[in-house]
Amino acid sequence: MQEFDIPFGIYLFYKMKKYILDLTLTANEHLRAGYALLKLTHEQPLPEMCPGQFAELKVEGSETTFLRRPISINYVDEEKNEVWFLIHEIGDGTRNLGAMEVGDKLNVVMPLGKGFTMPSSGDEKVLLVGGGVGTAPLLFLGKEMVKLGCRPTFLLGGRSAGDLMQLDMFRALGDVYITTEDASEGEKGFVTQHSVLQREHFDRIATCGPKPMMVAVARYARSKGIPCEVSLENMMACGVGACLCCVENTTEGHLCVCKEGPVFNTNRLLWQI
Amino acid sequence: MQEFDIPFGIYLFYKMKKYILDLTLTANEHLRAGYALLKLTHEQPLPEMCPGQFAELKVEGSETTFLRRPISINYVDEEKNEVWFLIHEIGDGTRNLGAMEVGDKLNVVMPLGKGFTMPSSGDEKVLLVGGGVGTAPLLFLGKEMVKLGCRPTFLLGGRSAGDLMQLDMFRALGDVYITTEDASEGEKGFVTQHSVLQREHFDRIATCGPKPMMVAVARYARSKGIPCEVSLENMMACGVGACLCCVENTTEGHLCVCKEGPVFNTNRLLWQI
Amino acid sequence: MADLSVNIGKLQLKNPVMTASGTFGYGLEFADFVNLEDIGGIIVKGTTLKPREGNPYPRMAETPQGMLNCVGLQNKGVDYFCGHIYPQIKDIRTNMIVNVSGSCCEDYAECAARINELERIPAIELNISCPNVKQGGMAFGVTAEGASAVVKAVRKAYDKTLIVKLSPNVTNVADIARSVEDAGADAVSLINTLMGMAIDIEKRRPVLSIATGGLSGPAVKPVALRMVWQVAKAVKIPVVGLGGIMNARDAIEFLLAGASAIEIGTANFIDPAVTVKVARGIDEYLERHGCRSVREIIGALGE
Amino acid sequence: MADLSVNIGKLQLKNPVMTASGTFGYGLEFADFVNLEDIGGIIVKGTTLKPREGNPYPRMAETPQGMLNCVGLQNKGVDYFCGHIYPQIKDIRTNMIVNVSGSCCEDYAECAARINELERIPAIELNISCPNVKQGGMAFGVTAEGASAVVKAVRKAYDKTLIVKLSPNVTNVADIARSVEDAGADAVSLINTLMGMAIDIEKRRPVLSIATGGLSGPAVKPVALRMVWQVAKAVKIPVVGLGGIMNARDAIEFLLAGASAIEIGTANFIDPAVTVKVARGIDEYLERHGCRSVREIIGALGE
Ligand SMILES: Cc1cc2nc3c(=O)[nH]c(=O)nc-3n(C[C@H](O)[C@H](O)[C@H](O)COP(=O)(O)OP(=O)(O)OC[C@H]3O[C@@H](n4cnc5c(N)ncnc54)[C@H](O)[C@@H]3O)c2cc1C
Ligand SMILES: Cc1cc2nc3c(=O)[nH]c(=O)nc-3n(C[C@H](O)[C@H](O)[C@H](O)COP(=O)(O)OP(=O)(O)OC[C@H]3O[C@@H](n4cnc5c(N)ncnc54)[C@H](O)[C@@H]3O)c2cc1C
Ligand SMILES: Cc1cc2nc3c(=O)[nH]c(=O)nc-3n(C[C@H](O)[C@H](O)[C@H](O)COP(=O)(O)O)c2cc1C
Ligand SMILES: Cc1cc2nc3c(=O)[nH]c(=O)nc-3n(C[C@H](O)[C@H](O)[C@H](O)COP(=O)(O)O)c2cc1C
Ligand code: FES
Ligand code: FES
Repeated sequence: MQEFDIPFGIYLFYKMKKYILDLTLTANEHLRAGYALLKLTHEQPLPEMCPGQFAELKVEGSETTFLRRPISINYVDEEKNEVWFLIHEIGDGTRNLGAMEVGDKLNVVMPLGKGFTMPSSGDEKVLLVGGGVGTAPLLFLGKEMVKLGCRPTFLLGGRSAGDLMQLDMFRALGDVYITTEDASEGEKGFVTQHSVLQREHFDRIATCGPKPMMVAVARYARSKGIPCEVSLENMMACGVGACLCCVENTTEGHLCVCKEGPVFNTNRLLWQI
Repeated sequence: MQEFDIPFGIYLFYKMKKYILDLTLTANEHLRAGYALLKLTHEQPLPEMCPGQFAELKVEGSETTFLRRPISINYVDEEKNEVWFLIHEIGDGTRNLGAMEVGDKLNVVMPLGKGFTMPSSGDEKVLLVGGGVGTAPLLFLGKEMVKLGCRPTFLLGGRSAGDLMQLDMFRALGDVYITTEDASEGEKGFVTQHSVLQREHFDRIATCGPKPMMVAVARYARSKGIPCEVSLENMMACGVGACLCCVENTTEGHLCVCKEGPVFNTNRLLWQI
Repeated sequence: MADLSVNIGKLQLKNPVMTASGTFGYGLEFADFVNLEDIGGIIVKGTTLKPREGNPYPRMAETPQGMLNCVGLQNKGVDYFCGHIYPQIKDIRTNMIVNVSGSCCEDYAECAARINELERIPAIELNISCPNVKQGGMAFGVTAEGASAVVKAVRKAYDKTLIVKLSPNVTNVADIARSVEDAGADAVSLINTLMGMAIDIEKRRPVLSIATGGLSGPAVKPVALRMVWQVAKAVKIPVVGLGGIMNARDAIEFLLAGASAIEIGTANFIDPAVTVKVARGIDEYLERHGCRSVREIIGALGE
Repeated sequence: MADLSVNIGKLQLKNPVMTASGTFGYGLEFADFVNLEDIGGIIVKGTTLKPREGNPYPRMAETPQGMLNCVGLQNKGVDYFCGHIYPQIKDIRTNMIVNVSGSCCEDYAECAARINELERIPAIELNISCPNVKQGGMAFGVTAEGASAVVKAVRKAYDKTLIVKLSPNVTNVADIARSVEDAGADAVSLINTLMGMAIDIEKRRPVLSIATGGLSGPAVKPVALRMVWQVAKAVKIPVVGLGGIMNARDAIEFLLAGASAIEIGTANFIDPAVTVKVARGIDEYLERHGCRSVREIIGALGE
């Protein structure tokens, strides 16, 4: 009964069950000004989640925040039964989330959406390109790839060295290349200008970050004929494909980012690549 | 220019200036379940306030509380530059106020309204009758009366002993008589049944509490020909006499409780006394 | 447990809680969160005769205690519904109701006729009030004549329970309710969204792709409640109340105002399990007030 | 500092921020909180030819991000205003504007005629949209004919700036705006309150004494903004925008939508000093966007 015959081209991602959970904050680390890393746990084992999926967070105590806020799954620590969210505080909702204190409860709906395609073998060379808070889902993605026997390559960009977060964790998973606009770390420029793109060959690219960055990455991937997936942002209301608010223009028409995405193969998008 | 020619019979109470202040919480004492005593201070000397006046408190962090909440001035501690509010937590607004923590800011507009008439000499025998959270303004009133050389008599009622708050402070100001419905403290019954009313004569009565109590007190006062003032509650929006939402039926027509009151001589009210 | 069942025309609901069209998908999207069979009725997405792509992105803006949407009736059309969706939802043991939209009387009638053939769809809700489509949609809903014409056309083609959903963007909603009652509606539901707008002051342009959208959520509740109260006094057919219902208290306000059932829309986005909580909360209220049946409180408003 | 001055008919405002009638008393109530002369215009309480006691208590209910009121135009009448209030407010160096209400064209006209004689009152705002009085009030505001009739009658009796305040409780607000423009209004202001209701489910009766009341505050802002945008496109006379403005951002949305000035109502209850903060915030926005004058952003909405 709960199975969907792909209406609107929407399909269930691994038919994963979604939950409404009251999580408890175990740590709130301010990685840099305006960024909070929330670590949360639950008395029950957390549900299975896939890299690229997201959660809808209920913001408490903000008079101006009415809807839930979609936030990517940054990391899952199975041992500690923790899920992490990396929050960029850009408005009232994210600021309230960033102000949470250890022991506070957070109501989340998760896991939502369709994540990244996982490599079919440990031999695949995968490039994960992130910018700004868009690096968040790539950490979890990298971790799961390592589990499959891959050693992912990360290419992370920022305006300056201070913008880059969780570098130690990325470095533990694979090779990390960096670009900064002010040359304060790694190569100077944008991610698509990094020399590793000339030097090495990749079988698959996954990217998340500001749209101009993702477009540039997609353009590179297309020029090389490499399959490329991007994680899109969008204004969401329901997060479960019910309201049709969060559409992206695709080759199949309007598709919901929350359900058919947030991860899309760039071939399906009508971007000017 | 700022003087009012008694439009709607409204006049300024001692022409006192009103302020918008960001106060800082110095203590939150939970006197009993569901009641919080907030003590607040300010870097500047607090403005002059009169007993019976109230403040409009801005509730932060409550999604369901839109308007300010009117709360009586419970006490003023000049030495510590503190103003106290005694909060009965009956809804979202008061619950959020009751949950404030030391150091938190509270935005208040005060002092508002017209307070109690003060005795004209120290010889006047004044009876202050309170019930429930209605005892709140009587503490400040008693204190100011003592300053004028009076020794007020307090008659405080509750369902049971645990309902009575700040008794030590009341006792330091004057004689305290108590009724409880379950006879757990003082005489059994309602305040108007207390024997002191038969034994002693009073020149003036001030009362605040549930309306049935205030009506009974007013009836007693009328039967004895004693001037009686009551402090009324009402749903308020502006708190400054601008919106005309908070009217009471009086011999002069609809009067705003926030500006012409909250304290009224019962002679002016159209109550069925 | 009190008796929560109510009737809307020939439709029997196990409880007065339904879901509002466009906010609950086809129900299936919420199957992980609630037992769908515990809901009195599920009103599925707006369906039109022909497929529609809806409006361009952005389609949503958050507002104080509410949201604007201009989805614009995106759907794959009634044929796709009958062929692909219906088989998936027909065995859900609650009332599966289809919200029907159109841009002319013929389209409405033909779409309704197609759904009339579906055995397990006991009712349709006629959306004559969508503010987000250029042609038709709301145009029918804002005049008594327009509303009457479309209801008459559909009534001829549809013989099960016909609920007509009214627009709040009118001077006199009671007049329109009376006209659809006269035209043969079995019930009315209201309100659809209030037409609103939001502007991005940095970009200096409307937030929504088509400038305006429909406002829903708690912000509209006072207006919705007033209209339900006015309409319940004006018509004899049952009234279904909605607009900003977030909890049992809100739902009971609508029942007291005269609604025989209620719908929950935007609240599903805030709490995907809200529907069953509201049904439970109504039950608790009835118990507390010593009512045996929810029908005792419908329209039971004192002065 | 940018040039914040705007004109509404012959009226010159030092900045586009005014206060909404019924929410700012006669201005004096707020003199402790703001320098009244820093406000572009102060629109005082609704005034009628004869004194009115208004509606019984309760007159107010809080709603999600808004409030309902049914004050019902309590005021001591125009004679009292002229004799007792006017002398106290006439020397406040800003535009003191009187909001005029009535229950028939003659009353409106006579009331306006009396105020026409007051030298220091440069404008009136004609309230044809109050939802809280039985006779007249909103009745005039909901049809183009009614609105036109009362504006024509007042226009004959009043020769200074005539602002007509429109009701949002209508199907087509642009039609009504056009009809009052044709009837001689110098400007329109909108919106007045949306008619709403609240119910006390424990007492099972309406919260407000007359059951319904007018909704104001942030909840109505999306609807107000949409209507201001529609009206600004429909008429040539200046539009004054209001409804739920809480801060400079909200105010700028209305200016971009086409309002030449704005009014602040309910927000004064939340922050009695909000008016001057909004004026300052508009100035900051203009500076940040390199605008020399606020007039550059009026109606400057891209697609
Ligand atoms: C699938 C998905 C995953 C996301 N993952 C993360 C994450 O891991 N970490 C993180 O910090 N953020 C993430 N975001 C973005 C995050 O949801 C928004 O930043 C957040 O909703 C803003 O809420 P706010 O109340 O703080 O800001 P608001 O006050 O609502 O808005 C501030 C500004 O941001 C814009 N904005 C608001 N919401 C969005 C949105 N959903 N998409 C694009 N712009 C928006 C507004 O237009 C406004 O200009 C994700 C978004 C999506 C859709
Ligand atoms: C002049 C004045 C002085 C006051 N002094 C005090 C005080 O010192 N301490 C104290 O605890 N309370 C005092 N109150 C009452 C206090 O303002 C209300 O209890 C408070 O506004 C309730 O807010 P809430 O959000 O907690 O409850 P809500 O959720 O708003 O309401 C809960 C219930 O209380 C009722 N209610 C809400 N506000 C009022 C009101 N103003 N009057 C009567 N009933 C109301 C509602 O109808 C509802 O049934 C005073 C009221 C006035 C007018
Ligand atoms: C995203 C969204 C989509 C909607 N789509 C439809 C629709 O297709 N047909 C319809 O009749 N109403 C539609 N509505 C209106 C709702 O069914 C409901 O009338 C309105 O949202 C008010 O109820 P609420 O405040 O509980 O959400 C939609 C509302 C939203 C928020
Ligand atoms: C308590 C109250 C009293 C009001 N009285 C009047 C009035 O006398 N005349 C009038 O034209 N509008 C009156 N209004 C409507 C406001 O002027 C304004 O149009 C409305 O509140 C919307 O603006 P806001 O959301 O900024 O408050 C009143 C509003 C409130 C809240
Ligand atoms: S947010 Fe509702 S469909 Fe995507
Ligand atoms: S609350 Fe506004 S006049 Fe009293």
